[in-house]
Amino acid sequence: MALRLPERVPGLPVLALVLLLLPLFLGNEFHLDIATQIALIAATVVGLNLLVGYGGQVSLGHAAFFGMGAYASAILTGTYGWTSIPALVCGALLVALLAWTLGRPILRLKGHYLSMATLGMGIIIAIVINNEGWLTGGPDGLAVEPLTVMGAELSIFDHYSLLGLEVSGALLWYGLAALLLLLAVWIAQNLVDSPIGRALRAVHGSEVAARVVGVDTSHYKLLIFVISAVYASVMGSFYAHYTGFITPQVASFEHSIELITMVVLGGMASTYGVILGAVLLMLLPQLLTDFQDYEMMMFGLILMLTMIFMPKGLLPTLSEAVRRLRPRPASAPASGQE
Amino acid sequence: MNQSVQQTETSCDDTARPAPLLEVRGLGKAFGGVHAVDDLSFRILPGEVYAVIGPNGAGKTTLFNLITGLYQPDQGDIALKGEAVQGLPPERLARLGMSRTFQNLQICMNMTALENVMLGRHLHLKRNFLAALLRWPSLRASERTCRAQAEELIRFVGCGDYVDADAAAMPYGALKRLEIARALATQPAILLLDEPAAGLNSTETAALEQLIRKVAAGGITVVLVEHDMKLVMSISDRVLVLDYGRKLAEGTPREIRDNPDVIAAYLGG
Amino acid sequence: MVTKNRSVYRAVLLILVLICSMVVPVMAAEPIRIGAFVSATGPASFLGDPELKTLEMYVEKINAQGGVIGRPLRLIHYDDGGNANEARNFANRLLRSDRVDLIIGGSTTGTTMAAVPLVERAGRPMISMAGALVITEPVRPWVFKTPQSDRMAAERVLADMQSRGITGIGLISGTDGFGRSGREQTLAVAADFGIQVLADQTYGPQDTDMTAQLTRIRNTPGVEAVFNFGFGQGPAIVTRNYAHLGIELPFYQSHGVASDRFLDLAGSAAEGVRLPASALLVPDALPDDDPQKQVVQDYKAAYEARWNMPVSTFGGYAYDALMLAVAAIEAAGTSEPKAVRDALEQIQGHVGVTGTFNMSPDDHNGLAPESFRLLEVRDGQWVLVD
Amino acid sequence: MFAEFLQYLFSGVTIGATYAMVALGFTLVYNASHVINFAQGEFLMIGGMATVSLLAMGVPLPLAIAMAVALAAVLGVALHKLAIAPARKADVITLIIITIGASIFLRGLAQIIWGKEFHAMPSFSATESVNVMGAVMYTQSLWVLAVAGVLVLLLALFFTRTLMGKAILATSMNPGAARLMGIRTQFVLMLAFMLAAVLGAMAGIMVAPITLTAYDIGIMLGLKGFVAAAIGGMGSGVGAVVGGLLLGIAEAMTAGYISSDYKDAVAFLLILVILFFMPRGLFGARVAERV
Repeated sequence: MALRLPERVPGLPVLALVLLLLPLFLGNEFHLDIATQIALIAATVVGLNLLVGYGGQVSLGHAAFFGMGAYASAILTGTYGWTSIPALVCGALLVALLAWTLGRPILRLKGHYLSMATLGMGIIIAIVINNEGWLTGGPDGLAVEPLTVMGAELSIFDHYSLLGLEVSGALLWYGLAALLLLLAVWIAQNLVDSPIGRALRAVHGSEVAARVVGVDTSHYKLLIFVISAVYASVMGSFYAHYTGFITPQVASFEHSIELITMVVLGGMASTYGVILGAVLLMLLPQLLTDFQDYEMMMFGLILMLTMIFMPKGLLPTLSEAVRRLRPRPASAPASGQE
Repeated sequence: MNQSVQQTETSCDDTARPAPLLEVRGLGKAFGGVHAVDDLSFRILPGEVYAVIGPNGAGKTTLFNLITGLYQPDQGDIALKGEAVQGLPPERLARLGMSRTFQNLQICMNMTALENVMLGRHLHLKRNFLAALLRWPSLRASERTCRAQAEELIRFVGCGDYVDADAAAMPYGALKRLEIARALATQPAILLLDEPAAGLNSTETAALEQLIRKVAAGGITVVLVEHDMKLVMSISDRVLVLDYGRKLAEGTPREIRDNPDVIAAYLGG
Repeated sequence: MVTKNRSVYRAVLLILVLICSMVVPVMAAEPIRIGAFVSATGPASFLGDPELKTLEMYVEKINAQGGVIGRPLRLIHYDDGGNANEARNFANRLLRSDRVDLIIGGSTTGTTMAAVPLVERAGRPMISMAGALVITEPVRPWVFKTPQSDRMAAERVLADMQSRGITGIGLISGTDGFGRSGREQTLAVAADFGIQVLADQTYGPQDTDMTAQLTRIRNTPGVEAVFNFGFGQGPAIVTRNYAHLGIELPFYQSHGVASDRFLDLAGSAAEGVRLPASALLVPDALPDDDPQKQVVQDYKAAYEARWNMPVSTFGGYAYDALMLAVAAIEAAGTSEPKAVRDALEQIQGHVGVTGTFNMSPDDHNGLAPESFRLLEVRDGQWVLVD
Repeated sequence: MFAEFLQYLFSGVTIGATYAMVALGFTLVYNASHVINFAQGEFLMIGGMATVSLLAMGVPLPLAIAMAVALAAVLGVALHKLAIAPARKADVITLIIITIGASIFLRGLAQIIWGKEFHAMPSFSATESVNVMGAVMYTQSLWVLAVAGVLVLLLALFFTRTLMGKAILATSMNPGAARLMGIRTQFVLMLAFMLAAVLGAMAGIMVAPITLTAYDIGIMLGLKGFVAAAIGGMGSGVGAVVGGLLLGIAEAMTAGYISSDYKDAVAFLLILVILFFMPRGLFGARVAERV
């Protein structure tokens, strides 16, 4: 029987290789720092893509889950002296419970009403975080303890000896973030390739079709809503420990929009595409600093043009272009140069 | 044809006939005051090919949507294998052995042909969440089996060339058959086909006829809404004629062809 | 097909150009590298915009006059848009990629605090232009700030209320960092002045109408004065709503509105409003023997001539930050961070726009409460009350 | 007590009328193209900012308003022609991101042209406020209400009485059929964007004397307008007006009677509750799904 090789077989090792080699090309610790953050955010977006790209359910409030994870870790470790992992798990459980409770009524909605409801939910959570200063530190933010794993503290400022080598905490953190991203991708792809993932994609493709073959669509929508919320919560926790300081902006509407933009920009329902989306959107503010006053305008323009000319997102459009170039290598470059 | 079909051709008050697979009693559905389906009753027996015909707007698709749980009936009962099922959602009905296709294709265009049919196997697969998350070996084995069954079905409906094609890239006629393959993948007791021949050329229609015969021969009860009279008359055991949501006539193709009411309705009476 | 390919090609080109533009600036050994991250856009652009303008203008001026200790200044600045995480990233970029000698920023408490751990670790002095007490209390070795603390502002206002015999007030504040922190400080110290906060209302930074909150305050029995702690356009709207509702009670604002822009926005509604502010708003009203008079007049004249817009005290914070840095580098005779930090701590009697700075190892702000002048708006002008 | 209530009501109705105008803009564009135009708030900003800067140049108020509205209309058309039309086959969410990009672009542009400061616009009438049964009302509020009322009326007439209005409605219901009937759908779409821009700009100009105006004022007002449109039911004109007023009044009442801290949260809670019971908003079309 001719078993087609699933796409994930080459993808994951390539991503691993890129992540492994990347530190060699990074000029300084600042670049490493950005790379670490990108990896954490990319993992969040991979989770969001399960909901938006594969499930076809738009969420404009996902940063709220990210923020809840971040704040749960910050508060439980900082104020209550927990260690990192139980705090992270507790945050994720809390978020799962909330997503499960809210997801039921919200996911009955369709289209723009769903966007609206998720947006409202996100904003309410952000407002609570902003207002309850006694717990969250309010708009001025909250310092977060470094990550502790089994009594050992992982701080980006320290150096550690690993197998006899002196390794900076920043590099270790990068390694951790890279591992988390690989894990996030691996799990997401497992899910997509499973009967559950198929049911989920069918919800996007044709909800009636899914239902008449026996797929309990509301169950799967809820399931994936919770999963993507947990992704966000867990990454939010790591992110809080990594940056060492969080403000309510991590849970804000703007951040939600940023996350969904990464998904759409990179390419919905393309796991590697959304990672590319995260990379670009995180780098853009750094790249555009030279434009000074024109920065905001440039950002808007780039976003708009990319989506107009590549409505399917960067990676799907690029790979389609490559595929089209391949069979007729002689004629294609000519049309590309016009 | 098989035995049960022979029996239906005897009179209606025969108490010895087998229990109907699907029974509809006094079904009604109105949209904004217009009765799309009005006090409709009929029975479909196991193994027969049952066609529903009628002019446009006669309520055929509404009837299908009511039977398959996409619409809620305003009144009336529907029984599947003797069990009351009116108001149940489609996913519950699928568990009870009901499957269907659509007049306007409902194919998941974001998936391949194979995946669409594998989707049809949904109810028959292990759907353990952790197994899916971690991709356990048992899951991989069951996926392999599922893939093989789906390929088999795609070949059965005559779409063997398109196994790994993206659904979005397939021609219309192939998609219509793909939808049947997906419906068959659920291993239904009763299969409802909504205008399967619409948009097909005569060669394709002939192939479709063969396919429906093969399906029925496999013991699956087939209900179809169809405009192609030649097809209906040649494969149906019994025909139901709807007009303005009401039953105009019911009987064998021969009876229907000779029914004066039907002739009047069809010839602009 | 052709057009589609072309658009893909264009987009690829665009991305390539962007990536190439990330090439790290070439290291120049000679200039003293001053890094700045400010909130030049976003909800706190009220603060960041004049700050950045001031920094750009004075770095130019200083370089035209031969620089500091014989070396030119090089200003590397980023706009964090008021986002704490961006601020953290830009601070990190300044420290690790641009390798600056000293940092000026951020504009708000949130952006400052997000950068603090990195700055402390990297061991480079940072002079913040944000108000909250937490920035310099407890004292952190590398972190300094130029504005008076919000607690100081609250105390100044409450003291004035006390002197007028007021015992019960209504408080209204913004839900942004500035307003929240100010509200907390006010609530914390009010009792020290024998004042009860009877009504406590808030408004969002983007709100456009605060009539409801003010109506509620007005209808609270025992309220003898109203204090608004906020910055941006919010307080201007509050002031207009206040006048519009015809509330006759004394009305106080915080230093968050201390700019001539406030007078433009609030118009005649601002009449009678009192607030604590630095001398910058009333340069000509200062007595001639006031040491700040010359500094303040010069800054105001220079800023308004260069940018053709009214000065604000926020730009003054940046002026002070830069001048403190320059003074410290001159005193240290080097731009070596540790020496500059030590020199900053030793600064005494440095006359700035905001006040006279007397730094010490225990005080990284160095301002006395007297640096706040109490002003009142009369006939559309700032008038010195005491 | 009553005066207090009336005061909250005035404040709520004024801001609610603004939300309603923004929501109507959303509705117009949504009806014609099924796009949620997140740049709708920017037209509000452009209307206000352009008027302020024209006034500063000495242009008389009516002319300044006309020019600002014209500018917004041109930008509305440009938004459709340059950003929406080329991508009309894209996913709904892609179109949303395009409009978000457009709104960031317009904001960035406004920031360069007009700077980052807030600007005040003088009230249209000489007297600033009037006293009604113990509550005070801005005379400008009356302007807001009057203009909003007239615009709503004109829109209603336009859609029920004119051929062009009916063409827009037809296009919204069935673009394919409308095209067959000889309606130039692209032109209709362009018109919808233009009208939405004009509505937004008028709203921005009318409230500027009350709210002040700046390059980023469109973010929050635009968002609230979207909320109002969703409360009313996307695509329903009556819904947009009711939703806007409801939202404005709910906010003012919450700030007045419950908690100013959670005023915005209540607005969003309101929409969650409404959508929970009425998944298509108050006046949204309840159509059976066709399969």
